[in-house]
Amino acid sequence: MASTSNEWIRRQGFPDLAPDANLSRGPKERLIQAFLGFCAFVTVLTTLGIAAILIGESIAFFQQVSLAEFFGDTKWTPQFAEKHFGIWPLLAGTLMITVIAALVAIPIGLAAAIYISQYAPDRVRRWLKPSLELLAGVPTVVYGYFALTFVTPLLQQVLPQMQVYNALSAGIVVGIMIIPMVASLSEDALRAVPRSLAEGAYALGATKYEVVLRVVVPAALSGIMASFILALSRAIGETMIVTLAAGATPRLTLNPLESIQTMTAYIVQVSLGDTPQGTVIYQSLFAVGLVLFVLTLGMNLLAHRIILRFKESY
Amino acid sequence: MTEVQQAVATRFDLRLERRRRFGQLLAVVLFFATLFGLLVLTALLVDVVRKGAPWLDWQFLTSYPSRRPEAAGIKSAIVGSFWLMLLTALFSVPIGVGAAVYLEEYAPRGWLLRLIQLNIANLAGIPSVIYGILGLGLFVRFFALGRSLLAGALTMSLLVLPIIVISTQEALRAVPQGIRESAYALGATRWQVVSSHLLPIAAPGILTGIILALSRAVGETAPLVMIGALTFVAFLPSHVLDPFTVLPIQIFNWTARPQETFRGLAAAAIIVLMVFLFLMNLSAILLRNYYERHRPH
Amino acid sequence: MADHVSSAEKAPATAFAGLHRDSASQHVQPKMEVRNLYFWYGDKLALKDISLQILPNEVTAFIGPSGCGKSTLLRCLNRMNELIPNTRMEGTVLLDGRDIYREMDPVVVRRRVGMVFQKPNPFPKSIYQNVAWGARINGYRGNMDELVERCLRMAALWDEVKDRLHENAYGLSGGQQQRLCIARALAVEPEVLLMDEPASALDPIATAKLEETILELKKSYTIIIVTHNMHQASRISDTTAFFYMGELIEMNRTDELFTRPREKRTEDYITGRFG
Amino acid sequence: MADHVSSAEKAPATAFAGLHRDSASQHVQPKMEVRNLYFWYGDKLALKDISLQILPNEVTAFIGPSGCGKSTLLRCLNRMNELIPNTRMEGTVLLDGRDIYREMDPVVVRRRVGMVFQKPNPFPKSIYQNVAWGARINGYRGNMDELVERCLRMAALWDEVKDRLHENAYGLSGGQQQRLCIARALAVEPEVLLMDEPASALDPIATAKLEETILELKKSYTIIIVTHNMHQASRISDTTAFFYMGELIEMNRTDELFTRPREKRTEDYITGRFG
Amino acid sequence: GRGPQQSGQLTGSVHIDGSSTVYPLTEAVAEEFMKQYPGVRVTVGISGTGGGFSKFLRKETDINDASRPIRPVEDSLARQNGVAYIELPVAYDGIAVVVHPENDWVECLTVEELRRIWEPNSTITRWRQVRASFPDRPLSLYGAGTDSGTYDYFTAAIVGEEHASRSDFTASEDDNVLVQGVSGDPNALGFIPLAYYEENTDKLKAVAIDDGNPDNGEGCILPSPETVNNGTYQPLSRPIFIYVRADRADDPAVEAFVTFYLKQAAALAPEVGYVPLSAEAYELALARFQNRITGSIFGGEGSQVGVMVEDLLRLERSSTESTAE
Ligand SMILES: Nc1ncnc2c1ncn2[C@@H]1O[C@H](COP(=O)(O)OP(=O)(O)OP(=O)(O)O)[C@@H](O)[C@H]1O
Ligand SMILES: Nc1ncnc2c1ncn2[C@@H]1O[C@H](COP(=O)(O)OP(=O)(O)OP(=O)(O)O)[C@@H](O)[C@H]1O
Ligand SMILES: [Mg+2]
Ligand SMILES: [Mg+2]
Ligand SMILES: O=P([O-])([O-])[O-]
Repeated sequence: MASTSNEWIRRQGFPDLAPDANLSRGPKERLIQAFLGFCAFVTVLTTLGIAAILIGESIAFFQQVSLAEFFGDTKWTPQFAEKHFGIWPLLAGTLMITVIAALVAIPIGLAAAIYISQYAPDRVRRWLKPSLELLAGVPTVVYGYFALTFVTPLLQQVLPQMQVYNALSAGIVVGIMIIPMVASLSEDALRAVPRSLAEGAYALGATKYEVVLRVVVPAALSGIMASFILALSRAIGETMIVTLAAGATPRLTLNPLESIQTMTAYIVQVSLGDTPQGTVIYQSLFAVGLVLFVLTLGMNLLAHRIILRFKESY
Repeated sequence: MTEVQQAVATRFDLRLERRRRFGQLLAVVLFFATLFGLLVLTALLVDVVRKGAPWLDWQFLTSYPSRRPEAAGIKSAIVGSFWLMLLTALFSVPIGVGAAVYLEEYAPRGWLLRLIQLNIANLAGIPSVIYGILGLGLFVRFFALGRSLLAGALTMSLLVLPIIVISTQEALRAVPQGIRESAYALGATRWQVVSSHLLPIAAPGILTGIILALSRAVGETAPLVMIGALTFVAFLPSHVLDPFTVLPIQIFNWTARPQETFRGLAAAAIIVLMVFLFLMNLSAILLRNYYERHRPH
Repeated sequence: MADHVSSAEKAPATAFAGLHRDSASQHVQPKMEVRNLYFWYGDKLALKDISLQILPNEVTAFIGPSGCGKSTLLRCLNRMNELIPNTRMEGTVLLDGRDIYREMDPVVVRRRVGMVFQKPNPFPKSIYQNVAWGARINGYRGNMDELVERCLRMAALWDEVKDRLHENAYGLSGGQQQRLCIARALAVEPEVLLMDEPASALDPIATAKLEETILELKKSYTIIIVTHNMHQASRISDTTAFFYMGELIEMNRTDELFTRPREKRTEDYITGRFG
Repeated sequence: MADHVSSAEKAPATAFAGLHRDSASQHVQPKMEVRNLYFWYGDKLALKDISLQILPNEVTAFIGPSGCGKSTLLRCLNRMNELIPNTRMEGTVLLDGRDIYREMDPVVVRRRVGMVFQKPNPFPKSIYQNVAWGARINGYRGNMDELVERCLRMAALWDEVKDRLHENAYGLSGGQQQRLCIARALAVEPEVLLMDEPASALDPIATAKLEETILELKKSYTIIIVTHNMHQASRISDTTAFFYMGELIEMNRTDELFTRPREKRTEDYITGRFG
Repeated sequence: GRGPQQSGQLTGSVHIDGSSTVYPLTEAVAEEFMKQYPGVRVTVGISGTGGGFSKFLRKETDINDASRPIRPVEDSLARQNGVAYIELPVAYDGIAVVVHPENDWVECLTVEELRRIWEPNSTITRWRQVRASFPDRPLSLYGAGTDSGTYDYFTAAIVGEEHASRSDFTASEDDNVLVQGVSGDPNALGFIPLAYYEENTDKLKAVAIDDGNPDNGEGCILPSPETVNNGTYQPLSRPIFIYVRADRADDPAVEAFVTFYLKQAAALAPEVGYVPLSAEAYELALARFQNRITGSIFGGEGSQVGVMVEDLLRLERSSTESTAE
C-alpha cells in the first residue's frame, strides 16, 4: 500500500511532492545509521583492546609470579638480583602522589569553582575559566621539569632534609595540574544548581555567603565529589611529572620527602629501559598496567555512580 | 519600630555586621585561591621563557635536530606534531562525532546505551600510558604499522576519542528540543534532522571539544614514548607510514642531555608548544564565548 | 446521545454517528480517528482509553487543566510521541482510515499531519530557509519562491517579512515567529494541522491575528488546537473536547459544550471553579 | 476617584487617600508603598511609573496577562530584583514608611518581606531543615522544634509530614512542597509575604488547600499574591491590581474591580477577551 | 651493486633504535652522514638497550644502539628469529663516581670500599662506616636507574654481579636528575655517566678510583677521557656498541652508514662526551664489519668487566686468521 499517499497527493492536487523518496527506513538512512553505530562501537572495541592486551600479557606474568606474592610481598625489586614482585610499594607511591595532589587540588579547585560560578562577574568568568583550563593544556613534561627545577629547590629551602626526588613536589605539581579539572567540573555542578534554590535562600534574608556555602554548595555536592574523583583518577594516571620529579625508587613509605615510584613511572621506566622483552620484568609492566586500569576503572565507576545520584536529586 | 518588629527582634539575633564581614573575608579567600592557579601558570611561563627565549629564533624553527645546540632546531618536530594532529583529527573527528550522534539521536535508550555511555566516561579517565600500551600492541605490532605517523595518530585518536564524543554529546544535548521536534514534525528523517539542524547548531560546541582534544593530542608524551616514537628525524615525513618525531618527544630528549645548553633548547621548544596550545585554547574560548552569546533559545 | 465518550461506546462507528448526529456533517468520513488510546510515561498513565474522531475542515479544540494530557494526545496523532524515551502507547490512531502506527512510515505521517508548538521554535536560519527546508527535504519539485510566498501569505506574515526574507528568523517578534512556524508547517502541505497552545506566548494583538489565520486555514485544512483559554476555544473551534486527568470527559459541538455541558466537571472547569 | 493610577496622581498621599476612600480601612497606615517605580531589563522597560499602596493584613492580588510585569514588580518589593544582572530600577519602595533601597539592608528587607515562588523550590535537605534553615541563619534564639511545628501548622502541612520530618523534602508532592516553602518563609517571621503564582503548579485539591492557608495567614501577615487566575483572585483577595504591558491599569477593592471595572482593558481582560 | 656510490645519489633508509646512552653519538653520526648523503633517511630512536634489541630482533630496525653487549636471552632469541648480527664497538663510556663539591674528605675510593657500600643488604649508612677517617655524617646514595645499562655495568664491575646491589638508593632513569640530586646534597655519593660529570664539573666533584691492580695504572685514577682511553680508569669504563643486522649490511645505505660511523666516531665521540676507541680498534671493527663477522666477541655472555675491546678484537682477528690458514 505504499502508493496510497501518492494517490492521495494526486487527488489533492499537490503533484510536486515525492514523499516516498523520504522514508525513515530507506537504504540511505540505514547505511548512515549503521556507520554511526559502528563509530559508537569503536569505543567499546577500545576498551576490549586494552583489556585484552593487558590481561593477555599479565597471564604470562602471573604464571611466574603468584598472586600471593604480587599482593603479599612488600618489596618491588624486579631489576635487582634478588627479585621481589610485591605491588604495594608502587601502589603506595601512587596513592601518596594522589593524596598530596588531592590536598592541593581539592581546596584550591573548589574555591576557584565557587569564586568563578558565584562571585566573578560574567565577563570575568568567561575568561577566567578557560584561562584556568589552559593550565590543563600545559604538556606534562613541562610540569615535570617545573617540579624538579623550581618547586623542589623552593621547598628545600624550607625543608632541607627533603630529597631531590620526592613525592611532595611531584604531588604538589600533579595537584596544580588537576586544579583546572576540579575547578571546571565543580563549576559546572555549581552552575547546574537551579537558581531558584539560591533565590529561595535569599528570600529568607540570607547573606551571600550563607546562600553559597549552605545551600548552593551542598546542593551541588555530589557533582563536586564526582569532579574530585575524576580529577584524582587523572592524578593516578599521571606519568611524566612523576617520572621526572618523584624518582624511581619503589618504596613502601609514608614520608613525602623521600623519593618513591608510581605505577605509571614504572611502566615508562621499563618500556624505555634495558629490559629484554619476554622476560618476567617486561611482563610485569602489563601486570602493573592492569592494576592501574582496574584502579582507575573503579574510580571512574564510583564517580559515575555519584553523578547519577546527583542527577536524580533535583 | 513597630510592635511586631520589636517582638521579632527579641527572638532573632541577626548579627548582621559579623555575617557581612565573614562574607567579605570568604570572597577574598576564594578570589586568592583562584588567583593561585593563574600565578602558578605565570611562574611556569616566566621560568620557561627566561630559559628558552634566547634560543628562539628563525633558525631554531627551521633546522633539524643536531648535536650542536647552536645548529639544532625543531623543524621535523613541528611538522611531525602538525601531521600527527591532522591525522588524529582525521580519524577521531568523524568517529567521535559519529559515535556521539548515534548515542544521542539514534541509539534506543536502554541498558546497552547506558553501558556504552559508562564505557566512554571510563575511557576518558584511563591513563595515557595505557593507551600507549594499546597502541604498541595493536597498531605498531599487530597491524605492523611500525612507529609510523599512522600508528601514532591512531593511538592518539583512541586517546582523544572520548573527549570528542563527550563534548559532542553535550553540544547536541544543548540544542533545544524544539528544533528537533519541529524538524521531525515536518516529516524529516533522522539524518535530515541531524545534518541540517543539529550538527550546524551544535558546531561551535563540537569544535570546542575537537580543539581541546587535539591540543591534548599535541601535548601528550607518554603514549608516544610507549609506542617508541623516534627522536632523531632529520627529514620531513612524506606519507603516513613514514617515521616522525613530535615536539614533546624532542623536549623530553633534550632535557635528558648532559649539556646544559640543551635545556635552553628544550625551553625554547616548550615556548613554541605553549604558544601553539595557547592559540588552540584561545580559539576554543572565543568559540565558546561566541556560542554562549548566539545560542538559540 | 451526544456525549460520545461514555464507556459503553467502544465501537468507533457508533461513537462517530453519535457525535455528529445533530450536525450537518453527519455523513462525512472522519479525517482522523482515535480508538481506545492509552499512553504511559514510564509507569505513569497519562492518557486513559481515549476514543474520538476529528472531522475534516473543522477546528477541534482540546481544553482541560494543566497536565490533563492534551499535549500528549496531540503528539500521539502524528507519532511525535515516539521521540520521547520511556513511553508506551496502546490503541489505534487512524488517518483517512489507515492505521498510522502499523501501516504507515512515521516520516510520512508527520508530513501529512503537521504540528505547530506552544513555544515558537524557528530554525536558526533565514526566514526563507525556514519555510523552504521542509519542502526541500520532502522532495518538492515546484517553484520554491512561489511556495514560500504562498505559505507566508496563508500564515498572514507575508507583508511583514517580504523585504527581509533572507534575514535570520530570530530577529522576528514572538508572534511573527509563531506565524512563521505555521507557514513552515504549511509548506510541506499537510492535511491536518496540530497546534499546541500556539497563542500562549503571544500578546493580544498577535493572538487576534493568529486566530484570524486559523479561521482562514480551516477552509483547506483540518485543525486541532490545544488551548488553556476557554474564550479562545469558544471563539475559533467547531468542536471542543474537554480532558481531565488523562480522560476525555466530554466532546461536543463547541457552542453546545460551553452552554450546556453535560458533565459536572466540565461545567466546573469552564466556569473557572478550578484550573 | 477610586482609580488611583491616573497619571495626574503623582503625589502618593493623594493616591492613598483616593484608593480606600470607600473602604473601612481608610485611616490605616499602608504596610508598603511604591512610588513612581520604573524597571528595565537591559534596555527593555518592564515597569512604567508604578505607584500603589499595600494595606496591612489584607490580601492584594496582582493580575494581568503574561509578561505584563507582575513578577517583576513583586521582586522589586523585597529587592530580589537586584539578583538579576543587567537590570535597573528607579523610584521608591517604602516598608512601614522607610525606603527599602536607600535606608535598609537588603538582607533585613528580605527577612521582613518574605517570598514564595511560582515553582516550589525546597532546599535538598530534610523537611525540618528546610523550615529551620532560615531561622537559624537569622540567629533565631527560641526553641527550634516549636518553631518548625508552628510554621508547618500555619502552612497546613503539619499533619501530613509530622512523621517524616527528617526525610528529604524532594519526596513531597508538588502541593506539599509549595506549602513547605510557605512554612519556610514563615519561619523567619516576615511581616509581608509575596507569593508569585503559588498555585500554578498545583492540582485543584492542593490549590484549594493553599487558598485556605492564605486566608488563614492573612490574619497575621500582609499578603501579595500574583495570579493569572481571575477566579482565584476574586476568591481570596481584598484588593486587586490589574497590570498591562508594564503599567498599572487599575487597582481597587476586588469585588469592585471584578464587577465594575473602570477601564476598558480591565473589562476585556476579566471577561476573557484576551490573555 | 656494492660498487662505489656517488654519495649524493645514494638513497634508502637506515632505522636505528636502542640505548639512550649511545644515542647522542649515533645522532651526531647520523647528522653528519645525512649532510654527505642527503638521499638517505636515517632515523634514531630511544627505547633503551633492551627495548631496542627487542625491536631489532623482530627485524623492525636495522641497527641497534647498545650500551652493553647482547645478553644470552637475547642472543638465543636472535638465533630463534634467524637474526644474525654484527657487533661493533664504537666508543668508551666512563662511569664517574661523584660527590658534592663541598665534600672535602673523600678524594679516592677503592673498588673494595665501593663494593661494601653498594653490595646487596649493605649496612653502611654513614660515611664513617666506609673509612674510619671520614666524618660521621649520613651517607646518601644516588645511582642510575635500575633499568639502565649504566646500572648494569656498575653493579657488574663493583659488586661482581649484574643487578646485585642494595636497593635503598635514590635512582633515576634521567642522569640530569641525578646531577641535580648529588649537587644538592652534601652527603651524597653517586655514579653517573662520565659525560654528565664533564658537563657539570662546577657542580660535582669526581672521586678517583683505585682498583688495586697496578697493571692498569697505579693507585687512584681520576676519570677523564685520557684515563678511559688508555685503559687506566678501571674498572668503571665500558665500551658502547652498535649492532647491525647482517641481512641489512649489504644494503648500500646501511653499509655506507656503518662505514661512515666507524670512520667518524673518533672525531665525533668527544664532541658528545664519549671517549673514542684507539685508531686500531676502529680499523679492526671496520674489518669485522666488512668481513660480515657475526656474533658477539663477548660470546653472548653480556658485560665483561675491565676488558679493552682492542684486545678482544685483536684476539678474534688472530683466531679467525689462524683458522683461515
Ligand atoms: N516527558 C514526560 N515525562 C514524564 N511525564 C510527562 C512527560 N510529559 C508529560 N508528562 C506528564 O503527563 C501528564 C500529561 O502531560 P501533558 O503535557 O500532556 O499535559 P497538558 O494537558 O498538555 O498540560 P499543559 O496544559 O500544562 O501543557 C502530566 O501529568 C505530565 O506531568
Ligand atoms: N530576566 C529577564 N531578562 C529580560 N527580560 C525579562 C526578564 N524577566 C522578565 N523579562 C521581561 O519583562 C517583562 C515582564 O516580565 P514578568 O516576568 O514580570 O511578567 P509576568 O507578568 O510575571 O508574566 P508571567 O505571568 O508570564 O509570569 C516581560 O516582557 C519579560 O519578557
Ligand atoms: Mg501541554
Ligand atoms: Mg511571572
Ligand atoms: O639506554 P640504556 O640501555 O643505555 O640505559
